[in-house]
Amino acid sequence: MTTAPDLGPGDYPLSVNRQDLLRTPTGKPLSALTMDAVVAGEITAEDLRISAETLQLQAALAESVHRRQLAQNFRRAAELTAVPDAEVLAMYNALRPRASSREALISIAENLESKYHATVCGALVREAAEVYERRDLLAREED
Amino acid sequence: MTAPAAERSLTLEEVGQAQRGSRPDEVVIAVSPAFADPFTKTIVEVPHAEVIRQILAGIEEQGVHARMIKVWDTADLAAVAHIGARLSGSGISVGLLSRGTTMIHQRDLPRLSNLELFPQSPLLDAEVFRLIGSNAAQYAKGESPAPVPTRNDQMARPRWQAKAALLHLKEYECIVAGRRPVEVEPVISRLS
Amino acid sequence: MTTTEGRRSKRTEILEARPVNLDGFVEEWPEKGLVAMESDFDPTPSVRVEDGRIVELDGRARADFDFMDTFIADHALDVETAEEVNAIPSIEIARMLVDPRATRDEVIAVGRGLTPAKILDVVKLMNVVEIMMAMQKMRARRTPANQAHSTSAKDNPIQVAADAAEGALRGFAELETTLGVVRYAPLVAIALQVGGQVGRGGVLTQCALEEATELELGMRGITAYAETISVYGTESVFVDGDDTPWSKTFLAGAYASRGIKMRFTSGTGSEVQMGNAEGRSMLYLEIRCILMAKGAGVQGLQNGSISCIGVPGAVPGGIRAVAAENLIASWMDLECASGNDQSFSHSSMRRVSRALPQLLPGTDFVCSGYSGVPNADNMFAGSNFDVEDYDDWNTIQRDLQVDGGLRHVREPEILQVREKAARALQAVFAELDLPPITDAEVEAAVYAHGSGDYPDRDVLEDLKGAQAVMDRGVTGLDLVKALERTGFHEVAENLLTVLRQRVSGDLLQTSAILTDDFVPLSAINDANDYGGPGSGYRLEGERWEQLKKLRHVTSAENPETEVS
Amino acid sequence: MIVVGVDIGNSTTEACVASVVEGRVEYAGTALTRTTGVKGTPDNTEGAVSAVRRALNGRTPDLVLLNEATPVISGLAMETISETIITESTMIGHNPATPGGSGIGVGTTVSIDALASATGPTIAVVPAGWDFDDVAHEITSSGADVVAAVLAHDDAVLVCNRLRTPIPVVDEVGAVEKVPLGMLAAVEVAPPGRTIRTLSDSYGLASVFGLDPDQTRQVSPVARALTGNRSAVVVRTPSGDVTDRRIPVGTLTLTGAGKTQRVDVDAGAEEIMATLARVQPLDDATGEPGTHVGGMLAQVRDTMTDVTGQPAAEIRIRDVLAVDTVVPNEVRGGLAGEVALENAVALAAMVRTSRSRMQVVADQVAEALGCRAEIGGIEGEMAVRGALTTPGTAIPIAVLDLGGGSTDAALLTSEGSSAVHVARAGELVTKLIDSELALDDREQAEAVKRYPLAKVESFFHVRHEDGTVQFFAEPLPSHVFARVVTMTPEGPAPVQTRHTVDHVRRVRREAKRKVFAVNALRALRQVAPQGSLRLLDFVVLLGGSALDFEIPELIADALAPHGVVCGIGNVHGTEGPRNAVASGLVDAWVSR
Repeated sequence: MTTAPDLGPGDYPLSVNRQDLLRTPTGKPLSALTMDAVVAGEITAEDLRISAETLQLQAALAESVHRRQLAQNFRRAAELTAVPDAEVLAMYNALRPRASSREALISIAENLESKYHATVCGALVREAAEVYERRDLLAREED
Repeated sequence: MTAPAAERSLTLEEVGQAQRGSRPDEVVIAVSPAFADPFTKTIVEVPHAEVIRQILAGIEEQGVHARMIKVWDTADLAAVAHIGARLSGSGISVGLLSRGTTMIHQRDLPRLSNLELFPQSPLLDAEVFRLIGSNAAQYAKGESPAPVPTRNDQMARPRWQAKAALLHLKEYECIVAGRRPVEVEPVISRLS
Repeated sequence: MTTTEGRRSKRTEILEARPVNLDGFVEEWPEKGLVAMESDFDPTPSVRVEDGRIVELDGRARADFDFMDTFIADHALDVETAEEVNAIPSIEIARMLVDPRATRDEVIAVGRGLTPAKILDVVKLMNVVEIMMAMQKMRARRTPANQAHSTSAKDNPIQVAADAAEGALRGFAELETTLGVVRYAPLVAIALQVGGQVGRGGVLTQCALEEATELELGMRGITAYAETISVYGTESVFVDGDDTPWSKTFLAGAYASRGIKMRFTSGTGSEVQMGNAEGRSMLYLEIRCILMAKGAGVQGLQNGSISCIGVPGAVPGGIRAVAAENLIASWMDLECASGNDQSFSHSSMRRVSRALPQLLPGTDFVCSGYSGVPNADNMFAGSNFDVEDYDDWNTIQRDLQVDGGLRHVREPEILQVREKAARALQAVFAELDLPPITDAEVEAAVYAHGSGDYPDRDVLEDLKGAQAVMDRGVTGLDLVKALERTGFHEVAENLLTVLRQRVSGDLLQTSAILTDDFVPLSAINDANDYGGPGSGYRLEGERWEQLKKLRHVTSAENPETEVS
Repeated sequence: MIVVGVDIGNSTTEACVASVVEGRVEYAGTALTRTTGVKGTPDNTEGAVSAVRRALNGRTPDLVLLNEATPVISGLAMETISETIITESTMIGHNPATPGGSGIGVGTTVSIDALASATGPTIAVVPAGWDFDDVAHEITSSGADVVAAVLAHDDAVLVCNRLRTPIPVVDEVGAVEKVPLGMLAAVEVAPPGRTIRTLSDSYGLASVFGLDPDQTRQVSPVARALTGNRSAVVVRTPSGDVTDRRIPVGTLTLTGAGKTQRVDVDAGAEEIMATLARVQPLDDATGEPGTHVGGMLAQVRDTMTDVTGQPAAEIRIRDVLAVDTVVPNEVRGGLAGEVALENAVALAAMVRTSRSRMQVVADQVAEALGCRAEIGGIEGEMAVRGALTTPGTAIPIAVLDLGGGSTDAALLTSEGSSAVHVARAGELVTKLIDSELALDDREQAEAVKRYPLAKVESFFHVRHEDGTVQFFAEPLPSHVFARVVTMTPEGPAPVQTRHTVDHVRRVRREAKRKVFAVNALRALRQVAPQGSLRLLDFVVLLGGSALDFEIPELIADALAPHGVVCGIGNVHGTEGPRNAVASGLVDAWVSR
């Protein structure tokens, strides 16, 4: 998913300089989000979310100003846009210390990778499983 | 006409390894490793002798029996109180840290939960300790005491936060890893 | 002559009675980590890279890494430059930080590869004035800003709305609330959002709660950002907080995936306060937090000891260490919301001196919570400054010609936005079928100081209403519609514009805020370009004219009158 | 076509959507919202529109039918009408939880620091600030013949346990410094689970203090006041006494049926309601100016003036409901915060006007929704019509609409219909529960009213008020441990009371019975043929309170002796007791 055009600091803010690139998850342009449209009931909460594509654009922007980790965070976020709220929270809770077995974490990673094509997130969870094992932070038998 | 407050000392005489009690009418008072020795008073200088005397009095006034243990291998209040609760015949305990922070716990609760917590040690005086003992005893009897009113003071942070941290560190120094809880007999002697 | 035992001089008695002597002070105990930043027990800097991997960090081999070491080595540090930059003498790096001729970008490039102990080694060479010099250059956003707490001891939504409006009008760029009774959150978060947008369109709001609810309110667009995501400097304390660097990193992604701005929170003293400092100094551990936040890819950090300020505040040099931790967050290219947000001292002189290292050079948010309500109503347990300090703050800004993010506003304007905020909230509540707000409550909101000045709410009905907000899935969009339908068109537009920002993600970039014209202002389009005298952010022009105004200034033209 | 029936009630507005094709009605959705403003005023538009919108769920309406709602406002007041006063500190009867020792001690009151010079049997009086160890030491070492003690602190058991011979000790006497010293006094403590026998008996007192018959008569109120206590102190002072006096709280003037009657509010509920029955139907009621009752009635009138624009002089109070209750109040002159159960009268009053402004509401609703809106009919008649759709009902039928603001009764016979409103109910029950249990917390009182009780016996089980036990897999939250709780849908919520489940339950049921059952009978009598309940066959309960877990049963119990079939309405066989008026409006329109 690295189809983002070459963006530089001059493109920021996208909401001012590059509205042409911005779409809601429902495919609407930013200019469609007007008060008239809201009053007419044409806008739903889904229209006010960020899309995976936009997060990739912001990742490219962050990268252009040498914020490598921030860009990586936006890439993980782009992947998570597809994951439902409750599932995101459940994954977060599973990552808490001594909350999950190694197998449980691996299966979360697999689910992220296969169901949501979330490879960056999947890698983070796999890495956690490895560190948790080494630092005795996997779920204990008696817990 | 009020009698002056008497000075008293507290020694905890070890009786033996702490056992699970069988009397349903007992409350266990569980104290942290540095309680009474080497520390002798709370963060606001309430003598430990007075703390224990008042908690015992609160329990006795309710017609309930008290037993005291010292926990050696942790100085975490929730852990101290929970160990006490699991050894208590009624399942009710009062857990105490040397600086005065106190908690009423119950056996079936998760360790990190509690019945009543008094986190602001600088605001606990003899009167509050009496009420804590009284409430613990009432829980043991299956009654529904009104929770002891908790106090709050925003300016406790600048005044006491660092001293509390220091006392906490000192208390940690007194931990004896692996040592089981010991039943102790509180001996309170009048000095004046 | 001999002195009489027990007798004290009158001067001693006067000094004893000074408020500063109500504060607590302790000796250092470096073995246990009760020391600000100068400790023989902190590790010596070192780094070794093999096969593109860090295999030694600050004297510890990879096999002995705890999870903080692992996370920092694998996520925060630039492996390519690590060995090279760590070899630069600390004094050189310290000089770069202070020297205006070394650009921010250059210093940041060096900083990307430094280990925690090396960073500590550098800042230990700097006194508090040098730290301020460096902060002036390293702050991410060129324009400094400020944040307010807007809470109510009774969780009264009308109070929160009115004080949020006043706060926004006075200049706060962000408003934060929290609750006494957590179930009240939906109503108070709505009040904060509506009031904030009345005071100044574009102000950003947040409601500090446990993660799930906080995230949910954010997802629905009732709040705009989040901040109370705590991280700690030792593995054991991190685990006691029921999190790990990986869980927090995942959470950071979750917030960004919903278009919600977010920053972490950490601060000196938290580890020693919890008894698990592992023998390291407070600042060393805080540096590990800062690098952890950077590695997680979160855009910013709230630090400056925060709720543990009583600990560094009690040891020698503690407030210097606090200034240093803010500097390091900025140096690591993070947005820094720099503390000054918790009750700190009984002494007004100490309260001010504690804030100078952030106020004078300017930070992204000088206070990460200036109490926009009387401290008695502050549900974050009180701030270093509150509403009663507004005029003092404005005067200090004017005296020193520094921008602390606030301005003096004349009373009629304040009364007007307070009334409008209360009226708008009244309309929204009626429209959303929430417990009614009476005209008497609106009237009280206009002239009130604290929660005691408002009629009591029917708490039972309010909590039912709050539950209904959650059950019915009320969103920020519903607030826009309700405001529009009830004739608060301008406020509705303001809120819609803030919500629309979420689609663009512009507020996710480092140090982003919204200007009065709703233009995102971040470290990208408002990058700090300080390069010595005459450069960078200067308090001048229209803004300086604003800050010259105080409540009472004698007119030069007609000295028998005052201008304000 | 899409027709929406809307019932604007005192607290809720219900909408019911129907699609009508060739006279066939198909119900397609309902919605409920809070009524905006006072029922029957233009402010209702907002709530009506939002209820209709929600019920429509996207459909476009052709016609909205509104009920002919008349403004109803209720007021509530409670007056304490008795007062217990202790003079000259003659007695202490506050029943501390843990007195010490048992038996009776008679002697002279002496301050603890003067024991050394005391002679004869002595009662030690211990002020605040004395430590229990010191008290015990002082009593033992003074050499005085201490036969009993009275303490300021909660130390009775502690002191007793430290004496060689236990003596009766009464503690927690807050104002112990007011105990007269040098007087003959008696302290009595009963063993646990018992009550005192001597000081609560007039002849017991006479024996202890050697009283003659005249004096015995004089102290009998003291004995009465101490009855049921586990401990007590009586001090013999020259003219000390306990009195129980009536507090004059004003009179109520009731006008109706061409008569005017005055009744003193402190005469009690029974007297007030009997007077009311003599002037039925009530034209107006006024309270004596300057009294609480007068103030309450005036306020109700003023509010009505504000919402209708009708001059205050034209507003009429059309119903009054009085209920006897008891309020635990601190005794004047008490030394230890003694509490006596004082009598009180709770009063609800209802105002209605003839001047409905529903046409304005209808016009505004029409404009907001872009469709026709008209007033469909009188709500009582519509309610009966809706109730008749309950399976198993037939004419003649009576309905009781147990609403938030009033209880309405209506009757439909083959000859026609009649309807009556009586004063509000639900809120009064909450108030009675709140004051009788001394909760001082409306939220808790409301919960007690709405949900069954239980006692949390451990973290894993509760005992419900009916004695059954329920277990939980997850531990219950710690703040409900060992408490009496209400079983709310969100889980157990604590009731801050030291009373038992049984006591709280009794108070709750009694409050509901006094208000709902009494009111139901009263309202039905007014619509029943010849005022006789026996001539009613079917009674259908409607409205929010018909959903209560025990009110229908309490009303059915009250009606059972009259041979009436009483049950909860089930409008259209599906809606339960809700939506009778709204769907009745649609039915009436179709059949027209």
